[in-house]
Amino acid sequence: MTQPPTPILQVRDLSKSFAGVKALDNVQLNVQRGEVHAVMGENGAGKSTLMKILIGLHTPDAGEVMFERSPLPYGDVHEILKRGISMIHQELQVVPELTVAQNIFLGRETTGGLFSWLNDRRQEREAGLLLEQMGVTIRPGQTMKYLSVAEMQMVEIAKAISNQAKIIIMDEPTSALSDKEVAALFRIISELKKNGVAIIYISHKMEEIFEIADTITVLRDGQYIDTQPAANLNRNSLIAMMVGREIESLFPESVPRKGQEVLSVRNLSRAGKFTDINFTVHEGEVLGLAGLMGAGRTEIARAIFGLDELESGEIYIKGQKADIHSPQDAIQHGIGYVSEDRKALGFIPGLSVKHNITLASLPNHSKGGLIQDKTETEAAAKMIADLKIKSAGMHQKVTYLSGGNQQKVVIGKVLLASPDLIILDEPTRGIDIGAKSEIYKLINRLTASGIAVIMISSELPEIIGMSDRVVVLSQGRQTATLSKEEATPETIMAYAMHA
Amino acid sequence: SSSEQGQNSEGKKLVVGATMLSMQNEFIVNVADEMEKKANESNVELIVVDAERSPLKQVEQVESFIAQKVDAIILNPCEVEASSPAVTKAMAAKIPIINVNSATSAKPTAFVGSDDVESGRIAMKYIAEKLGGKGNVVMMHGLMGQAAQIQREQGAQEILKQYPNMKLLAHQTAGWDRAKGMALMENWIQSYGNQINAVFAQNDEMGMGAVKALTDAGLKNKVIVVSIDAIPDALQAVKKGTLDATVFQNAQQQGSKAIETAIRIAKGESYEKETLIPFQLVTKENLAKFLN
Amino acid sequence: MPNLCSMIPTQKPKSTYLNQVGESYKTRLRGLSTYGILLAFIAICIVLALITPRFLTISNLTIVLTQVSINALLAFGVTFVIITGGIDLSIGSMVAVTGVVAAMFAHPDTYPVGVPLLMGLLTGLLFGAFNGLVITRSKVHPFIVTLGTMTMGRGLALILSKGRPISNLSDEFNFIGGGQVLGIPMPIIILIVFFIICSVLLQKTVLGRYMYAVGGNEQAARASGISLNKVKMVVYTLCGGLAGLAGIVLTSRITTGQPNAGAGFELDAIAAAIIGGTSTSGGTGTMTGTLIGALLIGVISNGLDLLNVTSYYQQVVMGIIIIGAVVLDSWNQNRNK
Amino acid sequence: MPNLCSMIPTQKPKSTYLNQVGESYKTRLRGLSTYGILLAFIAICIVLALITPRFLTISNLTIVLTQVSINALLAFGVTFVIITGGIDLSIGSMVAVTGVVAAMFAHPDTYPVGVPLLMGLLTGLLFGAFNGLVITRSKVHPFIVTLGTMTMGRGLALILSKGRPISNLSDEFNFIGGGQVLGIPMPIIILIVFFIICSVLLQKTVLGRYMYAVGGNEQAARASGISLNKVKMVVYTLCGGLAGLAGIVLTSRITTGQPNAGAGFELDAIAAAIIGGTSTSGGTGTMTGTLIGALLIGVISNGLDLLNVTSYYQQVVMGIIIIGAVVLDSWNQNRNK
Ligand SMILES: Nc1ncnc2c1ncn2[C@@H]1O[C@H](COP(=O)(O)OP(=O)(O)OP(=O)(O)O)[C@@H](O)[C@H]1O
Ligand SMILES: Nc1ncnc2c1ncn2[C@@H]1O[C@H](COP(=O)(O)OP(=O)(O)OP(=O)(O)O)[C@@H](O)[C@H]1O
Ligand SMILES: [Mg+2]
Ligand SMILES: [Mg+2]
Repeated sequence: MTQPPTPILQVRDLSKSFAGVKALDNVQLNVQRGEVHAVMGENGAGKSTLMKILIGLHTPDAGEVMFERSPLPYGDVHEILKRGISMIHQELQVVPELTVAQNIFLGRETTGGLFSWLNDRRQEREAGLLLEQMGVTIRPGQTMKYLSVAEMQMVEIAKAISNQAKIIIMDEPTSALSDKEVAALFRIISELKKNGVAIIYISHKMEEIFEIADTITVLRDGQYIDTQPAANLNRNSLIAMMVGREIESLFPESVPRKGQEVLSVRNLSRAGKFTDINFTVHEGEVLGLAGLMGAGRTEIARAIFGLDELESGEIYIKGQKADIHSPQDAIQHGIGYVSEDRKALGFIPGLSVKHNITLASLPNHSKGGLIQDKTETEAAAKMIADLKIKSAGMHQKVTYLSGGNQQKVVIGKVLLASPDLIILDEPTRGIDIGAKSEIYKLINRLTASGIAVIMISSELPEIIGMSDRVVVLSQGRQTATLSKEEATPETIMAYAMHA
Repeated sequence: SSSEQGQNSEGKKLVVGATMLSMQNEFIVNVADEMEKKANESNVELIVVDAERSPLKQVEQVESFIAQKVDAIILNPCEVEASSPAVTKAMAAKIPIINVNSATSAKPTAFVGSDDVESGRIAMKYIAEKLGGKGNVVMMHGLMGQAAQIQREQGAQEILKQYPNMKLLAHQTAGWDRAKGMALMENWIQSYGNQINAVFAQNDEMGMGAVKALTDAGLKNKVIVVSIDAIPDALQAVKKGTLDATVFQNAQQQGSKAIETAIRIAKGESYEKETLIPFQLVTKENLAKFLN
Repeated sequence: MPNLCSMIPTQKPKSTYLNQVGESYKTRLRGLSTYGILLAFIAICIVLALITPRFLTISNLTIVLTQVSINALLAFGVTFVIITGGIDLSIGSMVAVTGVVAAMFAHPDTYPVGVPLLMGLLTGLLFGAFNGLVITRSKVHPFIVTLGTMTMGRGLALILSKGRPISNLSDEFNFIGGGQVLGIPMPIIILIVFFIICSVLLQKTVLGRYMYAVGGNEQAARASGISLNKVKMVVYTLCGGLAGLAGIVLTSRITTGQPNAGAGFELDAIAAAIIGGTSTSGGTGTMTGTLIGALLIGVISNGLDLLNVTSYYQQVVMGIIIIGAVVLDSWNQNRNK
Repeated sequence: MPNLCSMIPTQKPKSTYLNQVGESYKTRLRGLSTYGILLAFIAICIVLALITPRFLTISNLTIVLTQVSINALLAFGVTFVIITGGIDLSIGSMVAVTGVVAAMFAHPDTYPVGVPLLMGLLTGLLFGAFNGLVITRSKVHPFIVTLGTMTMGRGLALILSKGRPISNLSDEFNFIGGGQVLGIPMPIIILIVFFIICSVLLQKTVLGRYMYAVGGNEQAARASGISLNKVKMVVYTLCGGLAGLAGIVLTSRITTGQPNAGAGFELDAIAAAIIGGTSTSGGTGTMTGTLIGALLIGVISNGLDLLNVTSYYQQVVMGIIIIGAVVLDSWNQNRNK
């Protein structure tokens, strides 16, 4: 047997806690040059915490990290970046007011001249080349805040790559990407591998892991479980390691119960975003909205929910024409919206679980403007039980909840306003496999009780697994409306790319 | 004749610019009103601006008057030193400048007003006499570092030095403000209770605040309160006997004399280089003279 | 445009199983933020009581409370505003305008005492509503809007009063700030009543909840069907009303309507709110915290007078103690995090 | 599981292109934010020139510029601070302290003129560094820290000067604020020089870039290896240095070190920065915008004096015009969005 080469990165017995909570408990990790090393675990397993220690954003409480045989300069991001570790963060880390190029080179600006003036022009040229190599069309001089989330994510990837790093940490790089960008990223990864760069890869998307990972390390509740070559594992054995139990089928069986028409939209248009959109949703039905990134799905949802003004077209609710100019109007008309961006539009981080859940239906739990604490608590408690929201109690602030539970809080809030129609925009983004299957079960329970659901998702299996009908969009136009039988991955993709 | 009173040698209407210490101070407002009245009578255009207690602003306003080529400038200085550049600049531009109410270290063309140090002396002297040269006094300052605060304190200290048996128990700023004066007095009553024999407040506003606090605490009969400016409120209080004395500065005379002097200088007539308008102590005895 | 909030990383989502115990512990400690400043406040009181026996007397404490009342009323108002993520710099000027207006109607034998009260309050409410209107319509930052109305308000007070204090007010009117009921000065009674009203409004009503929501995450609040403009209109109007009340109490206490009253009050009120734990970025704060903040400032100022600290040094000491108290509080919170 | 990658289109969605055209157009218009306030400024100048012939004269414009210089210097400093997402309320007090310190060393025949200059600047830098130190170490909000040091600074100025203006300064020293070079007043020259220095610092250096990054997204800046504490220390120190310079110019201009100078200057300086497009939430702002903001305030104040508007009404008009200018600018921006 040949001795394996010394790992470029060795993590031994690393521990870290926050206010007495052990986020990491004696964790091990060995990363070799040129390998893709996946780190897996449920929401809150400690993956991001481990990575933040490696990049210097946190300092460990105990343990040892050796990078290229010398100890890591804990807590010194600048030095660590210089030594050759870079990271794509789970949360977008962009400066919205700066340009794409300025963001890419932030912290290691290109300077020149006697007084080392900034050289923005050269930065833009270099950034342009880099983005072109990655196969994305983003103008390097563009102000960051005008990019879509996916485009920002691509810029973050470009930033990490351009650092000439020896290790690149990718913490859920694809959660905001559609398949096209994912493919581009994977091309880049195999390119990097060839050059001996090690990748630490974190994702909740199983298919990705088995496609690119060489080695898999699993964490559970802050503890190190095991490290295995990817070839030794399959989907089910990996899930079992992560969750500590088996999850049988992801998409639960449901009996479609199509009832009365709930919503019907006619000729919806908004310049530059979408044109001539027509569809109908019925009680107890899941209507999927499929399309590539930027197809305009979120824009349609926002317009229906009154977050943006419509330019033309009509919305009918239960056959009646509805005038919707604000979310208030939409809620009154029985529409609920769970945004793809739950941090921005979903919850109030500083408010408790209870207060968030009742926020959209507060008038129903109050008399003469005074909140009836008992009614409110009962309503919240029922919703928490119904949705199986796990928290330290209903008074815990939502900030401290795991992503999946945050998502359930948002859904709970929307449900408590008793909508007839719920729009779920990317309901499982960034959510672990256990929570995902619970959300699918929840969708089925909603339809079973006669609620209509519109589901927007960039994950094809999800669209196909859950929808009764699928509307496909391409570049803001409706290219097809498919029945459950017609909705195969191939047809959806064909229509999504339809010019 | 009166119709040509306010014209310069070329027959154009005279323009006088005036920059006032603070148009939020009742006394200064009175002076400004008098000036306005007098200017109307004399058919002179008067531009009044408010320096808001800032010497910098005052210098800038005078610069602006110079740029506008007014015929004369009336300066109601914020500060002895800091307002001096205003005087120097006007003199350099050969525009007559008249100081009203208080002095600057730079010498203006003419001066109309009184010496603030004197008002402090008058007030403290009254206290000393009332107390028979013996007792405990507290003093309320205006905004620290301002000319009126410094000079009124100086006058008061001069008198205190002459009475070795009078003790300055405490002194503190209440920023010329009635509410602050009241709060300060309340706190002093807590600290010193019955030890206080007299209060000298550097203006009537603070004095009135002190009177209110003392009255509320039931101590007014035992404590003498004297302040400066003789605003209507203070005169009423003197009448009622709650305020023992205030010091009167003649706003009417200062205002009208300032305009008169300005016109005379602008027209090249002879004028008084210094018009001193004395302070007067106002007590119950001579109150009638000041109430109108 | 992508929503920028989404890029601002908030606290990491927590694992469900692991932290439940830890979380509730943390949550409890979080609640202690008010508690921390309360401790600082008590510490200062103890020190003062030890240094000077005059501090801890009923009469002195009554005076402190009376003196604090005006700043506290203003601070309550600005707490509402800051919780929604706004700011109001015009409260000092509102005190002047409302005081002058009230005084204009408060001369003896003219109107019944209700009239100056109503007029003062109404002026405050209108002024506040004007702030709210400009802020919600124009989308200009409240800092600049209320800085503008601060200047305007001061001018207005001077115009209305012609630059002179308005005195000779009726005894009934002067009772509001100077009278006593059962030996308790009226300002203290007003303070307590409005403390309760404001607390209830903030904690127990739909409106109060919406304030936290708007300040905590404006976009999410909007998506929950809350009208941002309505909530903002309400808080600025409320803040104006409380400033009107403070103006009336002040005018009545000094028995004069003063056009230059209240200058700089805005900073004291904002300081009280922030010391009491209201975050300038919105979404947090309580009336109890604000009350303690106002008391802290009031006690320090009273103590320095009692100790006869020279006025120059008073300012230095005041600055040090305020920063010190907040620094200690924040260290304490960080340690517990 | 179907292999999704095999289905991935090679053709890119067209909306990306579509977007770019729209976006770059938007970006360009965004740049006009400064332009909008410039238009408002020019409009006001034209109106003034039409109403009063005294406005558009070389001598008057020279005076306006001289008058604007102090506020502009302060506003430059606070622009750095606000861009990083902070605030500095202590600048008015710094003006007083530095002015007093400079005056203490500026008596004729004591030290060469360099000494008071250096001492004043140094005092400002130290004061600013102290602000920065407390803010970075304690994590207390800059609003409360600088509110504290504002009070402390005022006390310090009074202690140092014993509450009295310090006069009798040397002619060389008085030249800084009162002299002329080639007919141009020194304050204008200083203004121009420091406008250029500050602009270059902000736009052309790595440090300036870091300021934008820290204010735009603190976490992202940190994740890019930028030391937040260093950047914050620098901006508060810079702000202190510029306040020191303003203090020197002021002292020299009024030939006296005034312990109560500069009261309220902080609000004017912050107003200039915000009017000029610096967002209080950090991450945006330019020195050009701030300069226009300061000029706008200066021109209005000058114009109102020229038109002989009664001082009470001046305040009302000033408030209205400032809000008006910003409102117009923001409407203009919104319409173009
Ligand atoms: N608030 C916004 N301002 C400007 N452009 C936007 C905004 N939101 C989205 N866009 C752009 O509009 C287009 C449609 O975006 P939308 O979010 O509706 O797409 P989507 O189909 O939901 O895709 P995604 O999977 O990215 O959510 C995209 O190109 C996006 O960049
Ligand atoms: N700054 C922090 N303060 C307090 N607790 C934290 C902090 N950062 C992380 N935690 C806690 O540490 C634990 C691990 O979190 P971490 O973000 O590492 O999980 P993760 O595995 O990345 O989860 P996800 O898949 O949802 O991203 C969680 O319980 C989390 O709440
Ligand atoms: Mg994570
Ligand atoms: Mg979307």
